[in-house]
Amino acid sequence: MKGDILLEVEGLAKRFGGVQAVADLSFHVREGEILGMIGPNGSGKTTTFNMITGFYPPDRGRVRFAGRDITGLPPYEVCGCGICRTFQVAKPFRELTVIRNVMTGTLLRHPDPALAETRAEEVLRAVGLAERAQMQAGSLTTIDQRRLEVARALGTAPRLLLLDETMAGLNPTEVAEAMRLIASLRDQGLTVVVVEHVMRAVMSLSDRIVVLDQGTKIAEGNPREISSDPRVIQAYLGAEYQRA
Amino acid sequence: MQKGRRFRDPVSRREFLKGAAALGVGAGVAGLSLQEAAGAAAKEVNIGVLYPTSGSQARFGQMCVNAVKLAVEEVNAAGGIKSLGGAKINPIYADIQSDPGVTRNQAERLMATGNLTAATGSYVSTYTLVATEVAERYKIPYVTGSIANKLTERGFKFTFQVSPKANMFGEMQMEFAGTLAGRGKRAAVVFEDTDYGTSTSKGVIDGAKKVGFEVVMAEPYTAKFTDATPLVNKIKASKPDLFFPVSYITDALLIIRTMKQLNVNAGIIAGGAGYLIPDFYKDLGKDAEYVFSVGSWNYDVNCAEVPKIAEAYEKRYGEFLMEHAGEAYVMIWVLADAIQRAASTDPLKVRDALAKTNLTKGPGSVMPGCRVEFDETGWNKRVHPVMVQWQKGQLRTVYPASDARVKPVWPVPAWDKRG
Amino acid sequence: MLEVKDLDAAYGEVMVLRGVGLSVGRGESVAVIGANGAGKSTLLRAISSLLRPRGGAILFDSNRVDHLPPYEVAALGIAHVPEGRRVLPDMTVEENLELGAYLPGPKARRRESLAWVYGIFPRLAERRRQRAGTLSGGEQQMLAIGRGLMLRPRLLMLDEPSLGLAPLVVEVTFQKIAEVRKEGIAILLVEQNVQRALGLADRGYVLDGGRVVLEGPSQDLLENPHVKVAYLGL
Amino acid sequence: MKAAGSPEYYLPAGILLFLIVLPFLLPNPFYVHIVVMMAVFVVLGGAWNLIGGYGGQLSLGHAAFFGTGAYVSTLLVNAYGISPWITMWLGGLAALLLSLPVGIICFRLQGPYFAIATIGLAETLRLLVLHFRDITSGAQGLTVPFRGDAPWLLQFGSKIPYYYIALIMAVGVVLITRRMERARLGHYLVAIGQNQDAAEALGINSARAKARALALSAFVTGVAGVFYAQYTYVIHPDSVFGLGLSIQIALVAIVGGVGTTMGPVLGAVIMEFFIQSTQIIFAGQYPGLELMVYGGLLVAVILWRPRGVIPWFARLYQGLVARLPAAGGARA
Amino acid sequence: MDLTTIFQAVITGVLMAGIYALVAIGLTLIFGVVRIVNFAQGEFVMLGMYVTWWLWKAGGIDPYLSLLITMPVLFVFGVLVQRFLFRPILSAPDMAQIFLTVGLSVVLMNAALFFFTADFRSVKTTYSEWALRVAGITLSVPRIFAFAGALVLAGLLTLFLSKTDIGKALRAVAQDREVSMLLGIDPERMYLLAVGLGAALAGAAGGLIVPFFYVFPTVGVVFVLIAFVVVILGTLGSIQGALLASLIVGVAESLGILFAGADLGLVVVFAILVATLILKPSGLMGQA
Repeated sequence: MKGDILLEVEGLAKRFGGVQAVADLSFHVREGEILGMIGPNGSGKTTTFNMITGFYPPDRGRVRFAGRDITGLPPYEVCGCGICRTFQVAKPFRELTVIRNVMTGTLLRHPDPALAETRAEEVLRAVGLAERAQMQAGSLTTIDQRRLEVARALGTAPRLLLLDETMAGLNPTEVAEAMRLIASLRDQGLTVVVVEHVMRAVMSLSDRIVVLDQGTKIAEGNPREISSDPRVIQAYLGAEYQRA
Repeated sequence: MQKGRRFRDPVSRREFLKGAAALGVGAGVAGLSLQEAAGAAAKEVNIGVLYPTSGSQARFGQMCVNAVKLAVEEVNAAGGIKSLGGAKINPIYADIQSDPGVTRNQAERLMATGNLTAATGSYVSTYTLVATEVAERYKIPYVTGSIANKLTERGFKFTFQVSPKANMFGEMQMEFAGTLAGRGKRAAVVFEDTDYGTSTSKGVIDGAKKVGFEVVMAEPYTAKFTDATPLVNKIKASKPDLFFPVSYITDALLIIRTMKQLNVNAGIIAGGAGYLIPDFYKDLGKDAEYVFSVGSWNYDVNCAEVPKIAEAYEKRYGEFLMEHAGEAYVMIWVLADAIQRAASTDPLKVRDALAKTNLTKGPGSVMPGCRVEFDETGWNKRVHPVMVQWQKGQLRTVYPASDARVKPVWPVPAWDKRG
Repeated sequence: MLEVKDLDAAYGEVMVLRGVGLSVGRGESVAVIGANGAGKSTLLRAISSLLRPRGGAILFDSNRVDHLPPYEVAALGIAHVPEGRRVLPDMTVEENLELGAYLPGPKARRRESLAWVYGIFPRLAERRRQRAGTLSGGEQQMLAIGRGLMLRPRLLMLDEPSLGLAPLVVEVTFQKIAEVRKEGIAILLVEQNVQRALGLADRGYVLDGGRVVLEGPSQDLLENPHVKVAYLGL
Repeated sequence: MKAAGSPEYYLPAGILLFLIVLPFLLPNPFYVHIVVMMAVFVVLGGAWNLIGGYGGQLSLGHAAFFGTGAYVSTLLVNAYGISPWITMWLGGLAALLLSLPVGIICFRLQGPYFAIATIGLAETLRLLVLHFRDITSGAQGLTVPFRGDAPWLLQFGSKIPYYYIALIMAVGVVLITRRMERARLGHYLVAIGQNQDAAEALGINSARAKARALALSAFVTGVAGVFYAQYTYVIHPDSVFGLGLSIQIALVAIVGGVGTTMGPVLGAVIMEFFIQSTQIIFAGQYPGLELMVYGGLLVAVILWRPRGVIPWFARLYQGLVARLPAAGGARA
Repeated sequence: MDLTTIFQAVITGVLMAGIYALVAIGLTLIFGVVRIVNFAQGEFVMLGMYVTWWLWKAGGIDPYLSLLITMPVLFVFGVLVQRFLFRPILSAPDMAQIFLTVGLSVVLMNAALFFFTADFRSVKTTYSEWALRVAGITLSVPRIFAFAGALVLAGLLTLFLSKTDIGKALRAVAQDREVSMLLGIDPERMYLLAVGLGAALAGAAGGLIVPFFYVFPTVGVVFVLIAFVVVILGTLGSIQGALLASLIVGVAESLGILFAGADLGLVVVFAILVATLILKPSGLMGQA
């Protein structure tokens, strides 16, 4: 096993109108690992991210990060603690240049704009966006928007990075690139949680995987265990698929 | 409506185009320069006329402008300024849009570019305060009928006030009320929260003690209401014998209507403005009867020329000449007199001539007291307010004795006792 | 009946569909499957004209429909039940259904259609006076489908009807869709639940990265190992 | 290659030089007055732009800050004879203090709710200033006594010194805007304006960033109020706290182009030009005509350039820069 | 302060609420569907008042009867405004939309001044002065009519929105524009309808106000600020909210005048607005 427990989620629950989005969800993330979080559409993954990062207050449950209770903190404070996230639908600051997008992140730790810019350039090099630094974020391709999303998050120098469907809509070559990027982040000592639909990626990247369905955890384990877990196959492909 | 030339201040428009060109933004209006061809005639005396003809005060402003037009035509028809070879008065109108900022701007424009000899106007004291500040700096004499005490108490050399001062109105009302109703009455005072309202009502409240009245209510209100009932309801609860309102137009009308509806039977001794305009009787009809008001002027002022003037105005505009418009009319003649004596279009000379004004006859003298003479501050020391009452559809002066044309009807019959 | 040819579509600068071709025959049911972000919803949005395609053509009864406004596409008999159900939350169940038959043709048969839809979804009849926003997820899905049926469509397009529903509810929903299918209405179903989707459809298309990577009869696709690979990365 | 002789340098320098000599080119003081008012609205529109443009918060209550500055200063000047050069800062500070509760109340609100709440606050302030006439002289307004040429009292016989003060303030606001735009706050505000969720996820306390921008904006607006009171001699609750002023302040930035440094500058020039030309061309004779035309122009500009004229103007300007020859050299 | 006085104030406030509601409902309807905050709504009322006055003056038509003309006239006016002014800027920033309507209000106000002069007009009907007296409380009959008219119109509008297909389509567009298109609804036409109806309601307000109020070019200003407070307090887009909020505002203003002072009635109203928004930033009817 990797290091100490960095993030601990305990009994989290959230209801929207008639829909129980997340019900009594508990899991933890260890320092230095990549945790995959999978589940069919609508199984509560993004809602979980939103509760961890302070966008939704949970109806019940606790979130602890590095020993500190961060349940219900506003998003910017959660980020200040060292958790940064990306969004399922990329939310670049469309009318700004790529470098200014990233500077918005790096300014958190480097209030001096000149320093922040230098740092932003470093981050852009790390994610392979350096040549596009002066482009308008809105005019980037899908993969580059995802890169930007990650770069912006990295700019805040997080200890834990939450990636929400970073690979959706990418073609296989791009997926491979994205996987290399995420792996390199872990190698630099970052802890990462990935919510992902592209199974190939999750399976080969993750140290451990948590599977959600109907807002609850239906399985947890290493990729091999997960891919042979009948509950998982049922959740994804339908009850009779295994037999077919 | 004026016939002939459509625009009457060609000078400033041409000047503006020059200025606009200097600013490098002239292209847009260059096409309009065609209209300025009419040009200024050789002998004209430019007088700036600043009244609010749009915005919330437009009704009063337009009546004043009408009166100015009449006076200017009369002056010019009578041979213009004889000492200047019959030069015509050329009024340059500016709409101050019921806004102090626009007043400032228009005053600047006329005084800087209009080649003015003098200026007049504004009606509302707030605007006049602004305009006279500008006039003082440009050294252009400004004749006004606004009533704020402050106007001529700032040591200004170029401001001339033909009208009574604000404090005199309340004093006059109370003096009259005292003689009318005797001591020990309950007085309710309400006033719209403008300068006019607050300053004239102050005289009422201060004067109440002198005549031994008890002020049972004294409150400002915001004129933009849609229903006077809450206010009148409160007045009713204070059980007054006499009621002193200072109002604009709709509020005046609504207050009286509502008093009738709520059967509030205090004697009404109003503070001018909205109670003295044609719209008041037009709307209220018989319910306007017996309402008293103080005024700075009235169309039955006891001076020889007044009936003729009032008739000319009414014939032309189809409504009577109300107090502020009357003053606006008088002021043009006061200016014409000063320019005649100065025999010059130089504002400084006209100022000096104005300071020496002593009109005892002619249309320039017809303020209450029938005499216009400015003291060293520029105030017409011969003037006093008058008390008027609506009687049979007419506004009649009832006080002071020297000016009274008819006797006041008192006590006023209760609402439910009227025919 | 419906033919999509070489369709390109994009959101802003981001290309979502690249040269997609697809067809649905009269009374046929067709499934489009693929991972999230593959472009399935975009395809349906382009067909119902909510999104103007960048290139290619959409034909319905051999007529071009890709430049019609959405409400005219609906008038042709194409009902689109959008992703996330999108019931009108402040209206009652019945009002939602009535609006489904807003166009003149369907309006003439409204009472009949209402009875028909209530027949298929008795649950909706029970809740007819309830505000749609207060329904459970499964009920909302039924309402959304019912609302689409009120149009008396010749083609019913369903976008992820299983989204966020409990397995039992998904089960029921798909039974209902199967019933609708029996009424002879052509169905274009977008779904990530492969088993369910292909179980219902005659034919299927697999969309990946905005392209059709596989197509064929449902049985073939179900047995095709590539499908499983595309989903589970095995 | 950018040489000092390239149009990119000499054009702005030329414009600045032009602005410095401008009052001496104008035929009479009225035009100086117009450019002073333009400069005042550059300041006001620029200040509004900090929160309204960069922060994306549509305030329709900026007159509250303007009026607070004007009243606090003038009351102090009149009561204690303090120099307006000092009360200028106090007026700005008062406006800044006022902005704190305004921010706390209003930043929870979105879109039209925010706009109308700010109208409500400014109107409340106006009514209270009218009500407490013992302190504020109510509807009488306040007058700055005329002292002739008294530089220490910020009074001058000529308009030219006012022009230079206003010009310095206007240039100051442009510089403040540029500085803020490049500082952390500016980056944050723009990010919030583009996508508040994403900004919060990056550790930005959006409420605090907006409150800071509002405070800065209020301060500048308050200072401008002090200058205006000194320049115009008379202030009145309806004119310095009125909705009309609030709308005009916002309009300057919107017509020019929000969230840009030069937008309010251009907007102030255009708006003031509209106001003056309609007042002059349709002067006085036909009541309502001039404002009708003014309103019509406003509608036309917004229909024509809903995002302000700055993008259009920027293209013109770039075209000009590209076409102008380098100084001293012939066209290449 | 005796009880009758307080009671009179409350009743007066309730009657005023009818007028506020009429102006506010038009405003809230336009916002709910088209998402434009119409700063010219007061001027729409002003137009309605001039039309009513002119019909009375020129044709001797009773103000209540003339609603049958005023409302269609204003409806057409609203349709034209939507088609030629609002539609081109529907996707423009909020700010541009608000200021377009500000510009429109300046034009309308001054067009009225230009064509009708600044004279204060009024319509004198036999019932203008009628009043009911019950237990020491006086109720002005035309105000009761206006209040009743407001209720009837609000009721009719609610019926229209809940019972007719077009009404439902209007609500559908307000709730989800995209879905409404999938159902075969043309949103552009619903926008025309919404602004037309909003203007017609303003016209109706004008017609109902004329018997006891005055017509002048700036009259819209009197109503519009209060109407804004009402729609914001009651949540933009909500008709029930506007009704409830107008009651609160009317009574608060009336009691404010009685207890706080006649110049502070509006301050009390604003205070209530601010207090409500602090507790519920999206107004009384807003989702928390």
